[in-house]
This record gives sequence, structure tokens and C-alpha cells, in this order.
Amino acid sequence: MTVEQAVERKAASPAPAASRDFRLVVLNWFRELTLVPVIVVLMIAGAVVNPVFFTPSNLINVAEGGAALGMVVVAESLILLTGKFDISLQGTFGLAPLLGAWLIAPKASEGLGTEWNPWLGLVVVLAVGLAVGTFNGLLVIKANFNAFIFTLAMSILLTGLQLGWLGGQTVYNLPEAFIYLGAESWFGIPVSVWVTIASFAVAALFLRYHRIGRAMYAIGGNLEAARAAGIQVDRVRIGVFMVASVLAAVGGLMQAGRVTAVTAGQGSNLIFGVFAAAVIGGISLEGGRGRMVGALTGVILLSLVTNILTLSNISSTWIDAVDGAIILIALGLAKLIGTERA
Amino acid sequence: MTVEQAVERKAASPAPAASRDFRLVVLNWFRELTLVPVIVVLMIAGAVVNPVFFTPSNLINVAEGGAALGMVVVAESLILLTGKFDISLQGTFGLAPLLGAWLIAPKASEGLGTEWNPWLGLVVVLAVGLAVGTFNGLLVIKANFNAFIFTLAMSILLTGLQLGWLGGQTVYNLPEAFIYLGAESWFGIPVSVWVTIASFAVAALFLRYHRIGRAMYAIGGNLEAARAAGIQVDRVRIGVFMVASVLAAVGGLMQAGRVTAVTAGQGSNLIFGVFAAAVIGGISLEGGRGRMVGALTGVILLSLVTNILTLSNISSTWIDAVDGAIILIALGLAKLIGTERA
Amino acid sequence: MSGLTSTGPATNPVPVGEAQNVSKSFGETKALVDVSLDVKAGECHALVGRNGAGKSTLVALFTGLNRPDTGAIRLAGEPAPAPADRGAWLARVACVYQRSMVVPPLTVAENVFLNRPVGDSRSFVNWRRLRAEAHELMLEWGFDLDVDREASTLTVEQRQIVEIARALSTGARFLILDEPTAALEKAAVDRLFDRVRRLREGGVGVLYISHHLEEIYEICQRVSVLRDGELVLAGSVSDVSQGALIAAMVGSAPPRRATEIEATRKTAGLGDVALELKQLNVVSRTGSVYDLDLAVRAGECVGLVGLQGSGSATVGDAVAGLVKTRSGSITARGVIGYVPQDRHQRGFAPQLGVDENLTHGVLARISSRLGIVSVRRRTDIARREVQRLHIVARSLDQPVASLSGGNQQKVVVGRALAAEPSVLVAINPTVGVDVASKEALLDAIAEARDRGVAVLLVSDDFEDLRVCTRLLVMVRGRVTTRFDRPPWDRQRLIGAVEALEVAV
Amino acid sequence: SPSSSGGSSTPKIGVVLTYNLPGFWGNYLKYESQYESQLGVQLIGPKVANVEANGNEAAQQIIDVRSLIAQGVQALIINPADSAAIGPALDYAKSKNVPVVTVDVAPSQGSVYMIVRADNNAYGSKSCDYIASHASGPGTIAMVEGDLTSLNARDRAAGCQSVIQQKYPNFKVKSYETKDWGTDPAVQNATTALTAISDLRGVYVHWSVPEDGIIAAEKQKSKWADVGAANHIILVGNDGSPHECDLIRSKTLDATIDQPADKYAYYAIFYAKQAITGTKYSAGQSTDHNSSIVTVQGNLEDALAAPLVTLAGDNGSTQVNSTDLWCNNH
Ligand SMILES: Nc1ncnc2c1ncn2[C@@H]1O[C@H](COP(=O)(O)OP(=O)(O)OP(=O)(O)O)[C@@H](O)[C@H]1O
Ligand SMILES: Nc1ncnc2c1ncn2[C@@H]1O[C@H](COP(=O)(O)OP(=O)(O)OP(=O)(O)O)[C@@H](O)[C@H]1O
Ligand SMILES: [Mg+2]
Ligand SMILES: [Mg+2]
Repeated sequence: MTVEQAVERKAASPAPAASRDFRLVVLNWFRELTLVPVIVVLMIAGAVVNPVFFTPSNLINVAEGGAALGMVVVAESLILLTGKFDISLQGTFGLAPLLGAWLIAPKASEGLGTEWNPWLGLVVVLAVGLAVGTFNGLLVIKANFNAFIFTLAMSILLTGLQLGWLGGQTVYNLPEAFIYLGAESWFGIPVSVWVTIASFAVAALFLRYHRIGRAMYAIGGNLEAARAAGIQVDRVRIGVFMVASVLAAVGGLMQAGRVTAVTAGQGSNLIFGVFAAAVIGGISLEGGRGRMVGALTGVILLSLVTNILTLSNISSTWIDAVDGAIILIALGLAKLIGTERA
Repeated sequence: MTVEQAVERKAASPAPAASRDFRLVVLNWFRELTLVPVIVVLMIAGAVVNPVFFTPSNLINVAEGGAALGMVVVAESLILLTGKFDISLQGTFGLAPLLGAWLIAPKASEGLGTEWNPWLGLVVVLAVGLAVGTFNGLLVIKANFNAFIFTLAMSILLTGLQLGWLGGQTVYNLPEAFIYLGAESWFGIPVSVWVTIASFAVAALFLRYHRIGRAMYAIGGNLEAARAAGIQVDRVRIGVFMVASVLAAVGGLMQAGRVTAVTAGQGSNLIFGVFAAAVIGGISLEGGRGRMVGALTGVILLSLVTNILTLSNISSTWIDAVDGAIILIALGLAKLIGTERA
Repeated sequence: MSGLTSTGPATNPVPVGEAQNVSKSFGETKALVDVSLDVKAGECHALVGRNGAGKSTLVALFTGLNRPDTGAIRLAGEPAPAPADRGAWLARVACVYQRSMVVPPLTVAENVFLNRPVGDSRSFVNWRRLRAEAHELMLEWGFDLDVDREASTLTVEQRQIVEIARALSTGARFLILDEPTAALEKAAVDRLFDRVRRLREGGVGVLYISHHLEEIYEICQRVSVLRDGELVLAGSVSDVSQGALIAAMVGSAPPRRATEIEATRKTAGLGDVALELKQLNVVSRTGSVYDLDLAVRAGECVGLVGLQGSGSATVGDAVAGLVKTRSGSITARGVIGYVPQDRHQRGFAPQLGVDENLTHGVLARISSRLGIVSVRRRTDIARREVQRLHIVARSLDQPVASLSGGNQQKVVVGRALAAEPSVLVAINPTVGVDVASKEALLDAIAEARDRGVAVLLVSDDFEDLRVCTRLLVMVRGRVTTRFDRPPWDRQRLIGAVEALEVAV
Repeated sequence: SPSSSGGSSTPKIGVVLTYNLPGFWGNYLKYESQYESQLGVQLIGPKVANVEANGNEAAQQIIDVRSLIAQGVQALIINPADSAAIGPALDYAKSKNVPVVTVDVAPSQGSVYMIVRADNNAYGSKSCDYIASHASGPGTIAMVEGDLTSLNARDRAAGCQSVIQQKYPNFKVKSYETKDWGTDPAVQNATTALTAISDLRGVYVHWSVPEDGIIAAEKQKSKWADVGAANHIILVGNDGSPHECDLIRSKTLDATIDQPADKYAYYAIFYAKQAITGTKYSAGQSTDHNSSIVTVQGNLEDALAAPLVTLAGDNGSTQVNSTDLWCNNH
């Protein structure tokens, strides 16, 4: 651009201080909300497919179905924003509640028999999350292991531990406090939904308004620049791994509460949906780009698809194929609208 | 760097063109063969665990167990070398043989009933592989979709199609020609093992001696430099996607031949093992680095681990955990030995 | 912002930044050797030197991104803060780095205040205040930039403005500008200089790095020259002539370098036009090109000379087909050989051997009909180029990554020549090579030219121009001056390149 | 033939399974080790293909069979992952003269010594018959299916569908597939059914693990009523685990299929042992445990009784406190 143009522009916008560039704001939101039209179309489809779709109780189902997934999407999005990757969140999602449940459940229902206080069990769940996150963070950030393959191996290990630990049993008969998160409701809406929405909101506000949140964008956007600006990049990135694993553990707790049991298979294959939701929701796999509200639309989209397919008369064997096709379409749309997210 | 130094140096090495640098060759082999000591240790462990381990029939069992995996590892390694990624190879591994089998099997054994000539069925298998590979290649390379998320969605779609097509049924009673690859032996060694070894060898030779093979390294090593040197980078990369999918389809054919049927679940979760084998075998996820002989050691390692765990008295519920731990150890070793592969 | 507005004259004798006998090596590269340099409050201190002389390395030491191997850094008269204490560094020294330190997904306002609290809270961002302050800053310094724009949408110049604004706003008394004007328009440069002067009057010390020597005379008081990591000249700008400065930068000049560049005069024996550009327009972040017409005939070597950002390199990339043209046409006959500007980005595959890299352009030629690469033919070609260009490598299959920088560059040139092109496009082909090797490279290019290759040589290194048969000077995207008959006069050439009024 | 090495006292029997899923198979494993000593055999394994090679169970079972035979087992107990794909493994065992007893799945290729199985198709028909016949009125049955790539899930689904089609024209079945027998998707499917189907009369779930979650969902949706209450939604599961029997006793679960994990484990070992000693069986023979030997696709099968378990014990179902049930012999 030439100097003349630049001067011209300045003259044309004499009071830019007050008026944010409105187009820009719209554009930004537009970018985050690419999926909204898709969601609207899906909703219409849902209503056509089955009149039940728009009943409050079904919409609550949709929300509850996405709650645990949503927690892991928040977690993975935080990691993706800083330019990293964690597959083992699904392992934590299964293993952390398992260990907690195992320590508090009576022997008769496949616990260890120590029958710890359920609150202590909850602490164990969070502690396992924290420990796995710390381990991953240190090895990926400090020892510089490739995040994909390292967390893949961790995921295999954690899922394997989960399986081995129980040897094919289910821990059930869990105390109220332990399953509260997944089993109870407040004002007719499941606690898990409240907690997930709160997590999205807190993460969004944190990312938008907290200095460390902004630092995460800077780290994902330009690591060198972040370092030069005095951001403690390693500390932030390891911290993000830790927080993310704890969030995944909480997500696992929700799921355990929902089914009032912990099974050996909890969490397996979860991560695919997590990546799909985050990425079609606009979180870039390259880091530094995307917002929580976008990731939330990703979760909503996937939950809606599942719900509508279940409500529809599509044979249950075709549901997976339709699911894959819809994710592809969402990717294609995102590409067309030009957010470069895919 | 003064002129004098340069002249001196030049004088000191009067024949810089002397062809091969022996140290370098050794170093290169060393780098490729990091896993050999691990494999040796495993073999000793195997012999200790169970005297059956070293019998020819067990070793053939190991080889046959790794054959189909090996085909997909060859395929994925080719793609990784050019700096890309394909998760949907596992979908092709299942869907391609399924469609072929469906067209040739009688209605009674869940075929379509057209009972095509088995050779035509084989052509269908390869054609499905080719079609999926072309589609992936075009969309990842030309339309520039993110390879991870795009091929993930493709994988969900293909696996879903596989389930939906037959409603979860297994196609069986397959003609000789169709199952030949997985069911027959030459000189006491299964044909699948011969073919997999041949594929590794051909791929290795191709990569080493064919101009397109060398171009692949150039592309993975530095895409921009390859483009600047006039290499048709897009064409090569799309071609690699196509070849890889065909190889995955052949791998699926081996598996189908082995069990003389195509199940709806064939291929699911295969890709994790594929990445693990390739990466611990020294194929870099960043592209341009690694060799087929390394990938082969990765396959051997994983197959050995499975076999030894099977022969040992470890409860099979702990097998996954041990598996994950061994992959982590292999990654750590590779890191220590400093090949930067992890 | 605080502190910048005070305009009291600086009387503080303590330097705002000081390097005391610092040395720094990267592996076997001695980037800095026993360098001492200080920047006083209220002065603008120029640091010049050729590419790779060690300027940016010194900047990294001053800003705490790197630690000296020996020697010490002092800021504001005190020993440098601990390396981990980035906050302390940032409070004492602000810098516009040569490498872009803009975070693309963030807005201009945020980039300006990256990791710095605005408002009352240290932990939370007050967006309104942030935007308002960023906007105010922009107004104050006369930048016209919407502070809400995402940095990824900015042009190179605008990104530079962001970095300058960031540095200006820290309130540090020591400001480093590492080639801030490389991508700026003349008017923008003038505005920047106004600001630097005001800062200086406010008592800020500036370390100013630029390859545009005339700028130094315009705003700097002292100048230091680095050559191969050593400080070879330091003095008052008014005492050092431009000629002396150049001599210090390039070292003791070979005789013929004095004022004229000897070059081949060649008008006869030229072949047909092999490369033709018509009304070429290219928009590029690294320098746009406007309405360029150019024809290169076989056996001719046209030199395209210009500063970074002038668009000369973009022309080369466009001919090689690596950037999209906006309009106009490029017609080339036969194979195009190409030497890219940035060898790391486009020059070679680092893990592959010398032989492989040399033959990447001729894979088809060295392989059989079935595509089997003939190792013998590859070795022959590689050996030929290694000998012709004096490439020093342990063996033909040594990875290019482990060659010295100069030898890497030779491999890149070798790759282009190995293709036996009919059109050769070379951008700064001799960057980073030693004097003797440079001769070899240039001889090889001249030899190609004499064989009937049409050569387009894009360079800002005047030494390269001796193989040219005519020169075109580009300034800000347009050809401004033509030199048709050698020898080339250095002073006039510099004048034309720098677009000084005295020139031509 | 396998070298009956020295101590013919304790026959070596290899065990190859597909799942160790909670509910049925977890308990099968417990019983297996219990009967191992009781019947005086040495079990090698179990190999669990779903764990060893998730997604490639069929191929893994061939490997497992080979390596067990290499280890000198004299007979094999196999739960085939797929009734067709087990063919090559059976052929190999036959070529080595190692007799095979399959558990829970009848092979469609290859020959075996005995199939120990209850009819999965019958599981489905009994369950849905129970729901339809006990429902307060005509309406819809939600069937939460297991992984449809497994034969058992497909058989149970088919059994349910066919009984409703044939006997209950004013009932409909809405089915929901659950990949990998996942607990959470199953509960999610049931929850959707609870809200979506206005005339929901009952839920048939193919296995026992999701039951607790489904009950919790009913309570959360205020759709809960004790068994027997007018607005109760009938819930029928499958497995007959001790926890399920407790649920039935507490009027929380209506019924389940007693898939006799104990008998599966016992008779699998029993027949394997008989095979080693060379006992011959023939079709039509009746057994001492309330079943008879039948022919299935050319192989003999001991079709074990797998009764429906209810609190009332009516209509041919078994009362939940019966000592015949494995849940009461735990
Ligand atoms: N991180 C590093 N690792 C290895 N070598 C380095 C590194 N940074 C700089 N060098 C080397 O140190 C020398 C000095 O580089 P420096 O960037 O300081 O040059 P400069 O004077 O700024 O050049 P230019 O004018 O091109 O910016 C060069 O030889 C360079 O290759
Ligand atoms: N990473 C490496 N691995 C192996 N050898 C290396 C590596 N880096 C440099 N060398 C070798 O060290 C020697 C010195 O290299 P260096 O880059 O310091 O040379 P230089 O004096 O800077 O030359 P130039 O003027 O060409 O840049 C060379 O022989 C080079 O091949
Ligand atoms: Mg520099
Ligand atoms: Mg050098």
C-alpha cells in the first residue's frame, strides 16, 4: 500500500478510537461461527425427522450426551491453541475415574475393598489427571518428544492399565458423591451440562481476558515472539498439559456418574470425536487460532448429529458412515467459507 | 573464514569427490537399526519365557502375524516420507476387500449374489484402494485439507460404510483366488510373508534407486526446495497417496485370506500400530527421514512383542499396558541414541 | 509510554547499553569475537556490516535472548539481569528484531502490548484500555493502523510498524532497531526517523542496524562496523566517509574493486531472446513488482540490482514459477535453472547428500527409461559440480546440513547449473561464500553465459555484477536506472540502488 | 498329534476368547479358573483377542490357536470372534488333531468337537416376548444393541425383531447400535429412546453393564416407576450377573437372560476333556443338565438352557432366587 492510500484512510476515519471496526468484529464472529448455519440446518432436519426433536427433554439429552465430550474438547482445545497435541486425554478420561472408583467401591462391586471416603476418591481422580498431565507436559515440552507419537503411546499404556487393573470387570455401586456430577440435575438440567458450560465459559473468559490465556495464543501463534516478549513459554505449556488432563479426568467422572459405573472401555476412541469437534469448531491444529465458542459449536454439532441419527429411521448400521460424511461436509464448508481451519 | 583457510582445507582434502564416506554409511545404518538391540533382547526374553518361541513354526507365526500390518506400514511410511499423513488407510484395509468379496461371494454367505469372477473381485479391491487414495490425495494435496483431520474423517466414513454395507455381517466362502494371498504358502512360508517382504524390498529399492523415490525424500526433506528444483511435487505426493491406499487394500486382502472371510470390523484400530511401527522404526513424522529397513524392524518389534506376550503367562488383560510401555521405552531409547526420531 | 514524553536533554553519561569484550560462537562459527560497543543516552549508534557479520547476534546478546560465551553485557550501567528474568530485560531494552516477532493471530493492539499489562490489573486484560492506548500510541507516532486488525492480515510494512510501536511503547531507555526499514516506503522511513530523533532528544539511546548506509548519515552520530564477528571500525559518523565505511565492511579490497567493477562487455554474439517478461505485475510481501518489461537473450547476463524489498528477488521467483503473477507474461525457452534467495527455505534438502541435492533438478536425466537412477551418472554430475565450484565436503554423500554455509550455497548453485539450463535465474548466488570460492562461482556463471545460457542475475552484492553484460536497478518495484556499458561505477551504482538524489 | 507328554494326569487345554467385557465374560473368566482345578485340567490362556488386537480379533485368534498348539495343548476352547472367520483356525487345529470346543458361537466354517452355547437368537426372542407380553398396552420396544460386528449382537437383534413381527403386530421395535459395546453410548441411546418414544413400553438391552445407567436416566427423566407399577417401563437385560439378580430382587430390573457363565465355563472344559479321552457324542442325545445335543451346520452342539430370570418366575421363566442360576452360586 502506498503512502497516499494510508493517509487517505486516516482522514476517512477521524474517530476510530471509539468505533471498533464493526466489519472486523462481524468477520471474527463469522469465522468462529461457521458451524452455526450447519447447526441450524441440522436442527431443521431434526425437527423434520422427528417432532420429538424440539422437546426440551430431548434437547437436554443432546446437551447431556455432549457434556463429557465437551470437557475433553475444552482440554484438547487448550493444548491445540498452544501448538501441541494430546491423544492420551482419552486414557486419562478412563483411568482417572477408574482408580478413584476402585479405591472407594466395596469389594463386592469390584473395588479394592479399602472403601475410602468418596471425597478422597474424587481427590484421587483429580490427582491422577494432574500426574498424567505433568508427565506428558514434561516429556513433550522439556524432553521434546514428538507429541503425536508420545501421547499415542501414553494413550495405549493408560488404556492398557485401565483394562489390566479391572481384568474385565466393572466397578459399580458407587457412592452418591462420586457420581453426583453425572447423575444429578439442577433446575432440571444435568449438573454435567452446567459444569461443561461453565468450563467452556471459564476457559473462554480466561483465554480472552487473562494474561496467561493471551500468552497461550501468543505461544501458539509465534513461539519465538512469545519467548522474546518474556512469556514463560515452557511453564505455560506444561501447565496447559496439566490443566487439560485434569479436565479430562473430570469429564471421565461425568461419564462414570452417568452410567453409575466405571468400565474398562471408558474413553476408548473418544479422542477422534474430540479432535473432530475442536477442528470443525475452528481450533487450528497449527496452534494459536480458534476460540472456545467455536469449539462449543463443534461439540454441539457432533451431539446433534448423534441425536438426530438416533431419532431418525436410518438403520443403526449406517450411522457411523453418515457421521463421517457429515464431518467431511463440515470440514468442506469450513474450507469454503475460508477460515483455513481444515 | 579467510581465503587461506579455505585454500588450506582444500589442499588437505585433495579428492573430496572420493565417493562414499564409510563412517557416514555406518552411522546411517546404526541410525536405522536402533531397534536391533531391542529385538535381540526381546528374542532372548522370548526364549526364556517359552521354549516354543524359537521353533520355526512359531517364528513363521510371528511373521504371518505381522504381514498385513507390514503392508500398511510400508504404505504409511511412504506417505510419511513425503511429509503427509493418512489415517484412513485402516478404512481402506477393511472396505476394499469387503467390496471385492461382496461382489464375488454367493448370497448364502452374505455376498451380493452376482458371484463375479474372483479375479474381477481382486480388481475391485485394488480399484477401491486406488479410488480412495486418489480422493485423499487430491483433497489433501490440491485442496490443501489438513491431512490429520481430513483422513480421520475419511477413516470414520470408510469404516462406517464397511459396517453399513453388510449390516455387520461377515462375507465368507470366498474363492481360492481371492484368499490365495493370505491362505497359501510357498516353501513352507506363507505367501503373505513373501509378499510383504517383497513389498518392503521393492519400496526400499524404489526409494533408494528410483528417481521418484529420491524425489520423495527431496519433497519430505524440503518441499520448497524440491519444488524449486523442478520436481513435480504435487504429482508425486498424490501418486504416493494412491499407491499407499492400494498397498493397504492388498494388506486387507491378506487379512481376509488369512481368515477366509471379510468381517465388518476388519482394520479398525489398526492404524495406531501402523504409526507406532513406522515411528519407532525411524520414519520421521516430519517427513524426509527414515528407511524401509527401519520400518521393517518396527513391524518385527511389534509382532515379537505380541507373540511373546501371547506365549508368556501375562494375563491378556495386561497386554495392552505392556505394549504401550514397550513402545514408550523404544521411543525413549531412540531418543537417547539420538536419532531425533521421536 | 511513560518516560518517552519527557523531553529534557540527556546529560547522563552512563551508557544505556554496553557490550564488554563479548564473544559468541555457534558451533564452529565465530559469530562475535571480542566485541566492545556502547550506546549512550541520547545518541543513535549505527551498527553496520555485511550479511552474517554478527550484527543480529549482538542484538540477541543485548536483549538477553542469548548469552555471550565470554565478556559481559551491561544495561543502564548495571550488570545484565538474569537470563530467565525476561521482565527485567524488557524494562531496560526494547527491540525491533530482524525476524518477525509479530504473532499473526493476534490483533495489532495486542501485539503492541504483548505480555504487558495495560490498566490496573496485572493479570487481566482490559480490552478497552488496551485498544485505546494502542490507538493513542498509533496517533501519537503518526501510524495509521487499525489497532483491531488481525496481524496476519498486515503487509510487511504494517507488521514492521507494529514492532516499532511495540518497541517505542515499552518506555525502555535503550532501543534497538535491527534493519527496521528493509521493507518500508521512503515516506514511512522519514516518519520513522522523525520518531527516532524525538526519542533521542528524550534521552533514549538507539542502536540502529541497516544496510542502507545513507540512512546512517541521516540519523546516526556514531558508527561501528562488524566484519566476520570482529569490530573493525568505530567512530563518529562525521569522521567516516561512505567509502571508508564500505572498505571496512568488505575488508581490504582486491585491487580491481576500487571504484569500478570490471565486467565483460558483450554485445555481439548474442542469441535469440530466451527469457521475456512483459508488463509483469506481482504482489508480494517480500517486494512487489510493477509493470516490468525485460528480455534476456542467450549468451547475455542481465544483472537486476536492488535493495531487499525492491522486488528484484520477486522477479527471479516469478520466472522460476514460484510466485503467482498478478498480470503480465513470462516466456522462457527451455529449462530454467534457479538459485533461490534463501538457501534454507528453497535451496536444499538438509538431510540428503551433496550428490543427491546436486541432481534434484536432473532426476529424469540421470535415470533410465524405467526411472532407475544411475548412481554412476549421478556421481559423475555431482563430481563435476563439486570440482567446478570447489565444494568442500568429506564425501559426495555427506548431508548438506553438515556443510559450512558457504559450501551449502555452492551446492545450491551447483544444482542449478547441473540442470544445464538455457535460462539461469540466480538470486544472490554468492551469499556467504569466501572470496576464492566466489571467483569459482562467478566463473561458472560466466562460463554458462558464454555457452549461450541467458542469465538473469539478481544481486545486491556488487562483486557479483562483474559477470553481467548489462544492469537494471530496481527501486520499490520498478526499474529506475539502466547501465548498459561496463565497467560499472560503484558510486553511481550505489546511488541508483539507494535512490539518492545525487545519483545518475 | 500333540505329544501327550508324560503326565497325562492333567490335560493341557488352550483357551482363546474374544472379549473380557464386564458382565458375562468377566464372570466366565472367574468360573473358568474355578473349574480348572475342579475338573483337573491345566488351562493355557485365556487369550483375549479383543484385547490383543482390537479390530483384528479374527486374525488374532488364528495366531493364538497356532501358538497354543505349538505349546502342546491337547484341546482348545474357543469363543470365535466371527463364525466364518474362525474357519482357518479350526482347519489348522484339525490338521494337528487338536479337538476344539467352541463357546457361545457356532462356527459356520470348519468342524469342531462340540459347541457349548445357548441360542442367542432365543435370548432376543425371549426378552422381547417378555416385554410385549407384560406391557400395559401396545407400543414400542427400544432395543439397545451391542456391537453389530459381533454375531451374538446380531442374533439377539434378529431374535427380538422376529418374535415381535410374528407374535405382536401392534408392537414396534426401534433399535440402536452401540459400537464396541460401549456403556455410555448405550445409556445415551436409551435416554434418547426415553424421550423420543411416547409409547415406549420396554427397553431390551443386549448386555448387563448399561442397566444401571439406564435406570439412572429413567429416574433423572422422571420416567421411573417400580417394577409392576402402571407406568413402569419394562427393562430386560442379558447376562444374569449377580448384580442383575440383585436388581431384579429390588424390583428395579424386570428380567434378564441367565446366560449361564458357570455352565459355559464348566461344559467347555468338560467337553474339551471328553475330547481328549475320545468320548463320542451323537445328535439327539440328552444330557444330565436339562439340555440335549443337537446338530448345527454339521457340528454337534450342547444347547444349554438359558432361561429368562424374573421375580415372579412365571411363564416358563426362572425365579430369581433359584439355585440353578449362576448369580446365586457366585
Ligand atoms: N542460532 C545460530 N546457530 C548457528 N549459527 C548462527 C546462529 N545465529 C547466527 N549464527 C551465525 O552467526 C553469524 C552471524 O550471524 P548474524 O545473524 O549475527 O549476522 P548479521 O550480521 O545480522 O547478518 P545480516 O545482515 O544478514 O542480518 C552467521 O554466520 C550466522 O550463520
Ligand atoms: N552439523 C555438522 N555436522 C557435521 N559437520 C559439520 C556440521 N556443521 C559444520 N560441519 C563441518 O565443520 C566444518 C566447518 O564448518 P563451518 O560452517 O564453521 O565453516 P565456515 O568456516 O563457516 O565456512 P563457510 O565460509 O563456508 O561458511 C566444515 O567442514 C563442515 O562440514
Ligand atoms: Mg541480522
Ligand atoms: Mg559459515
